[in-house]
Amino acid sequence: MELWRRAANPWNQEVLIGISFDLMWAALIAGVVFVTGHALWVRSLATANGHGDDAPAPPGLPARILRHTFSARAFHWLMAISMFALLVTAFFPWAGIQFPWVTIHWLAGVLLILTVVYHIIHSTFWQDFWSMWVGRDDVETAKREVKRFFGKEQPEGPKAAKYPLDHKMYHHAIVVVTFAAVATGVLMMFRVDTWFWARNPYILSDAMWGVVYVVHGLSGVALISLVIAHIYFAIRPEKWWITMSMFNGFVNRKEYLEHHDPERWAGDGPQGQLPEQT
Amino acid sequence: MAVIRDMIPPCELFQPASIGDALNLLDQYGENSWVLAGGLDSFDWFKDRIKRPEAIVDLGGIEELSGIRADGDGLVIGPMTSLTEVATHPDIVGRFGLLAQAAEHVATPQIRNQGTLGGNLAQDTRCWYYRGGWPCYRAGGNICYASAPKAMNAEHCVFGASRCVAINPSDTAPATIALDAQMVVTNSSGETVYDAEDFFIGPGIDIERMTVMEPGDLLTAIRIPGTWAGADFYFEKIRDRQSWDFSLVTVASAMRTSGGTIQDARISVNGVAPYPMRLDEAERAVIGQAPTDDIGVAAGDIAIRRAQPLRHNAYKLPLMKNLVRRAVRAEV
Amino acid sequence: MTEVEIIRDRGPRNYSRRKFIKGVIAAGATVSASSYLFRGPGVLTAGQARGGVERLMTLTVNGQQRRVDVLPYETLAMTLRYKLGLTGTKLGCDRAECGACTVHIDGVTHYSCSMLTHQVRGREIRTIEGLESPDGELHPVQQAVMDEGGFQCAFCAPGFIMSMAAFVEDNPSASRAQCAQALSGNLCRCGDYNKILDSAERAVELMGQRA
Amino acid sequence: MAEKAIGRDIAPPDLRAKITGRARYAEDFRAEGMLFAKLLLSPMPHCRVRRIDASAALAMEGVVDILTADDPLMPEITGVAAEAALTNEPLYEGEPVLAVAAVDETTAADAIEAIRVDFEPLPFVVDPLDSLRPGGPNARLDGNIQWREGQTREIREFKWTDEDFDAAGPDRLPMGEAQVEWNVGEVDDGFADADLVLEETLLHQSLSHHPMEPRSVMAYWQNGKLYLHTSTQSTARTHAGLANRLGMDQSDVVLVTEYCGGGFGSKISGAPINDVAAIMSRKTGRPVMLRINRYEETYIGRARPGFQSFAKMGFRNDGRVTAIDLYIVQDAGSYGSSGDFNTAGTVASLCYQPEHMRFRAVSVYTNTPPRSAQRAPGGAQIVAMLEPIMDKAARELGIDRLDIRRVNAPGHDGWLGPAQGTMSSCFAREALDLGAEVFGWEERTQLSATRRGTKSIGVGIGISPFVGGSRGMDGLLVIRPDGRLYIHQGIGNLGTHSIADTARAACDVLGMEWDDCEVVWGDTSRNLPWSSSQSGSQTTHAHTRSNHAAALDAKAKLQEIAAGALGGSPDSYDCADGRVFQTANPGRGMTFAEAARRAIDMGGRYSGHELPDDLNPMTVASATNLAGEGLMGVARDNYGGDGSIWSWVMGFAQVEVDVETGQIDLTEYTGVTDCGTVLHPRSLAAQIHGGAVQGFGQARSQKWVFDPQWGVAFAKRLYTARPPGILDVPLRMRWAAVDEPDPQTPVGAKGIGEPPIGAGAAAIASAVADALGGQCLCRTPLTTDVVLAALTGTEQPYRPLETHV
Repeated sequence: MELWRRAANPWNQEVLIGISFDLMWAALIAGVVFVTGHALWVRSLATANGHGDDAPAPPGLPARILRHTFSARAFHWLMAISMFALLVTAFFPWAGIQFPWVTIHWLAGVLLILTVVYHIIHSTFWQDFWSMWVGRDDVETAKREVKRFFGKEQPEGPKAAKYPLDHKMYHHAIVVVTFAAVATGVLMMFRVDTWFWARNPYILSDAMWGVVYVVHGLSGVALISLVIAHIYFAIRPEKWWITMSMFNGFVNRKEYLEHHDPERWAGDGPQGQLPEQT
Repeated sequence: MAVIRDMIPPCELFQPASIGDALNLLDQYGENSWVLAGGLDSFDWFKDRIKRPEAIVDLGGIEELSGIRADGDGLVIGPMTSLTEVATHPDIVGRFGLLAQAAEHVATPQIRNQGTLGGNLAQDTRCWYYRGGWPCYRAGGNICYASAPKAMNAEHCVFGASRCVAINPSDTAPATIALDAQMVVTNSSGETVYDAEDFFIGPGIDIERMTVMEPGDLLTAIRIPGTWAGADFYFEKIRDRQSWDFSLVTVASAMRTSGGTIQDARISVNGVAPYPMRLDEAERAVIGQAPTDDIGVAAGDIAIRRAQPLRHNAYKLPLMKNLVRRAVRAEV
Repeated sequence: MTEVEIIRDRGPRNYSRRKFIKGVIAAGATVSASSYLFRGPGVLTAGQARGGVERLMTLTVNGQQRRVDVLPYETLAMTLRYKLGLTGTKLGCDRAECGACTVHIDGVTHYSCSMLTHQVRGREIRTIEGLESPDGELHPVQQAVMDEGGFQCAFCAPGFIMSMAAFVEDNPSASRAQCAQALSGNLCRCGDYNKILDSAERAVELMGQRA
Repeated sequence: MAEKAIGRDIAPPDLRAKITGRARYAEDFRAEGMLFAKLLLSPMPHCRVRRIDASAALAMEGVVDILTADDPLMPEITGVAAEAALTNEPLYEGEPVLAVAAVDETTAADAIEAIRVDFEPLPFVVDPLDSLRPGGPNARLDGNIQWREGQTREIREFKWTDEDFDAAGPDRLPMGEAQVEWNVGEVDDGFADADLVLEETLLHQSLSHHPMEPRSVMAYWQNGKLYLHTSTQSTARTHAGLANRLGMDQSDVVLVTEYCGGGFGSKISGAPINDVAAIMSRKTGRPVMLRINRYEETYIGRARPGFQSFAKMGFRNDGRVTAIDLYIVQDAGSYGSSGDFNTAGTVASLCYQPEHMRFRAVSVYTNTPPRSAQRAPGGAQIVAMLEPIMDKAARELGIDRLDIRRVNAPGHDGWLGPAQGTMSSCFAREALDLGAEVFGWEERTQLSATRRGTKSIGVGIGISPFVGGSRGMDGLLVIRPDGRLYIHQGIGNLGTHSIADTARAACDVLGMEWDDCEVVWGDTSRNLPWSSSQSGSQTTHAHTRSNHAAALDAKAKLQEIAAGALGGSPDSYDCADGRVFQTANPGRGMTFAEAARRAIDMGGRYSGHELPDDLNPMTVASATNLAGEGLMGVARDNYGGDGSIWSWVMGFAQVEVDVETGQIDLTEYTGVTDCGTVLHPRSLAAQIHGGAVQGFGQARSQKWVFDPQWGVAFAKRLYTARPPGILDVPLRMRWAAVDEPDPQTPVGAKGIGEPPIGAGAAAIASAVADALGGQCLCRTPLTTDVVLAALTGTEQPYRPLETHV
């Protein structure tokens, strides 16, 4: 399997021009293998795990706890749309399904950038910025999870705050990959005519462009795998309650207590605490 | 591409006698096969060693691919029919003179003697960056050199660019569009018929091809329906030299006039976009009108309305406009 | 200056002038039509694919049958010039852009640089060497060119004459303008078009006389 | 009495071979065991070879050897900006770096592909103005111009200042310090005197020669001698040059160049690439064919330098030019020291005889293919640029465009150049008048800018002088005992028929039938005399003289032999019809055959055993080889003369420009010449028309395009370079000659190769401007896009000084 595509530039120097088309298939296969593997693994452990839900409910806990505000959901879905548009416009032509994709791709890219910028600002100033970051507790949890995976009995760890560890890890991966895609994508915008500038392929040397294309390509195929994994988890029955919260914003009391530590996260209500009981 | 190699690299040559045999060979060799019609486009690629097929499939021995025969009130032309024959065949000259004129304007007598209608229709672009073997989009790379800020693009497109700004150089292509011709494309899984207009594609759809044909496909017939037989035709090709040169802009039109007004019209141009363009809006603007210079000017203005010239080719706008104008005015 | 390093797989050779002169005495100047242009069977490593063309073929050139070993990717101009010794057919561009290599295939003009020899199997090839009759009588077109003082550098002449011959044989009453159209696939860098057209007109006249 | 050969149409002696395919050009030769060489060319406009890995190529079966610039056998080429056949520092895309020899050409091509060369890119420039900017790139590591001072020549860095560029703005020529400047009078006084002053920014493209025959070469060695088959304009000069380059004795080199498939200045003294075949053959011990293809020919085949210019001209109300101020920035390409810019200044002064003139120029190296002389070097450019300005002046002054040329044209007392030199003769005004009559100037100018449908008619005129001769060459001929005259010509057979036409001077002196004369040329083993360099139209003048001188020598010897045998004084004998006889008693005499036999018996100077002492060594060697074979006539041209020799062509053109499409239809062309005595009407017509056709290409269609970002050429194929075809020229062209002999030369003939091209180019430029209602586009080529943009008021595709487009 080829990893890179190279070509002779007009001076007959060999330059990198991008990743190999094979990597797209590799990413697709990797995603599917992971999903299948995970599904089988989960099945084999069918009842091995599970948090107890016999902890008493705190007084005044409402029936539904707000997990994602409207703006957060709007962000998520806009981002999802742009991501799908980007992936479809990027990879369908590679797979042989031809259509005029360039304009849609860069417009979707612009949308993605806008949503990301919004998300950064929003999460910095209006949300608990650190809620998505891996903290000391998460490290502890991780250690236990790993040990448990290798068959060692472990005590129950602390329950998650708003986001469980796997969400945080996934988010970190997405952050890195999306930033790589966005940074290179912005540079690549100079290679298409937009309403604001005329294209100029010579702002970087062709060797530099090669790196840009490779990074963009790698982040693109990484997104294929990540998105597969994401969708897979979103549709798994035991995660359905989270998925639903991305539609309607709420988790119910049972799920809340089962998965979250009320001390660490009390919902995303207006005051950053549990809404008044009604 | 200054590392000159200039000898055709070793490869195999096949000369099948039937379409079936040809298709089998194309399937067998897949992307490593090359369909050879007249060869005038092909040999350049081979000698420059930019394209290096393993197997050349020469269609010259397939009789059913040559010749011109009547089909109802129209004609079926074999794609391997030479351009000379297309330009001189009495049925084409008499009833579909537009195609004859177009064929007559190709390159030189020797090229017309050997070049085929199918090859002329399916030929690749002449963008000199691409032909120089530069790794541009069309060559599988990720750059268009011809639209860079200082690029030499006087002969590139003013419409239809999508990253790539190359033009379709065929003289006969706009004539087939104006005549409502259909292209029969055959591969091992069967036959598909395309309207001429849909046969040619732009880089937005596939940046590496000029037509719908993919490896394994053969153009097996060009059907000219009777629709425009004996209509009024106009063909003009503008170029710097009166032989050899590819066109800067070409117009091909077919019209029917009665009672001093244009009843129906087809206007097509080439040399301005990555594909031969049918000018539907200009057609609508002239139908029902008298073929006057004013109407011609109006149609020309409509035709160039959405053009986006590059640094060196703004002249193609007045040129295209005037050619449309002349096509309309010729009806007087 | 950067030191240039040349990598070879063999040791550098030592040339003394004496040794060299010894070496070249054998290299004669005898003219030969043998082919060195294309690799022979010994060098061609790739085996012939099934169903591919047979290399050994018979060509009909200027009325003669010539047996010749032709590679699948060999152009007619190369076969004529380097295998059959017919060097009257010139290569000006090798890309169908100048017409110096024009020959007749079944009486029709073609650029021999831009067709494969295998494409003309079984067809009549005529080159500039085949215009003159065996007794030395010039073709009317050649005679016309003699009468009009011919070309300048004449590298393009064989191609022009072949185009002219094909045309006047079919059009014995052609006008000057029609001749120009017929010759528009041949390039003359000396720019001798006026005299070439004078010759063409003269050729039409001579054809008329012969008819 | 034999009819005089001079002035008659004849079939050139090589014609039958040319039209039957028997004429053998360099690539038509084969030798037993012949190898094929192929070149690897630089992919970059300027770079340095760091490393060559040829191991894979040399390991291939059938690959015999490699030749690089470092090969010890390669000749050392010294001198400022000298050009070797192979280089480790290519100065233009396409410059040959190495060659490989293999048993067949396909293997050689495969080997070239298998070679890995590591090139280090270096700064490059394709537009001279970019190189003149402060901090701008230089085409060479040591600078961008060739500085000359006395005998010294060196490469220097030469820059203008930011102020120079700022003052000019983007579309006018900045005029910083000049490399060359000369003045005649005081140009400001001239402008002060003027009633009309015109100023223009002008651009003339560079353009390739594109001879039909690429400079292929075949070489082999036999018994220590190098045999080389190549295409060259001048046999004698190439022979000397090749021996000199290779450090060999001229007698050890046999040059075979019977036919040259076009040169136009690009093959004057042989191509550097000849070294590759010669040395590769020497190295491998086998004959080597180096077939040059069209791409390679465009790269290594030379080109005319382009100009970016400023011209200011002052006129009095009667049209008289009071002053010319000319500034030329020449694109000198990568090698050579092309003097086009200097000649351009000289030609401008000659054409218009300005009362005051200032000439300034800089010649800047660029990383584009090497320049050399191309038919009327400098002359063709300057007339194509200035003639439309003369039209504009005539229009503004309300005088006829022919009259304004006539008012300014020189007579025999005309001057030229900074030294205000003189000419041997000048019939420029007579040629203008004759041209006006033949072309029908008065009637045709009535059609100026009138319309025929969508076509606007334009009528134009272009005057074009150029150097037409040199002096002091050698003539060598032998009357053999078969009674025939063998005229040996060291000149090349470049298609002008001069090998035959100049030989006719000898034929006529001896009163022979042309059919009894034989021309010997094209193979140095056949004993050829020294010749002119066959550039600048020297041949006709130089070699009618040298052959005349040799024939007079032979005639004197014939007279002496006859007088010695038959009595009387030599003066009382004359020659005609192959006999030398007593004038008073024509029956008393002897045949040339008999005289030849006697000459062999007498020996000494009669048979060539004693030679004049002012001959060139090449002539001496050839004459010595021929000694004893008959009666030898051998002499140097010592006729002398004052002033330089100039010929003229006045071009008259009519065009129809389609105002809707910009297409130019050239409907009429007439060329009228002053070239002294007409030697051969039909070949003169061929020169006038053929040169004009090249001029049409120069002014109208031919391209020379580079991508500025990569410095790589695009118009390197004929279909992209667009030299004119047979449909791009008038269906019938006319010509006429003043036919007044030059009084300073015995036959009266001057050369005529150069002037026709400028006449054609200037006439069409003038006619197109006329069709456009007097709009001067001030650039070449006037391609459809440029003309149409002017007609429709659309933005011009190129900026006024934008070059290589």
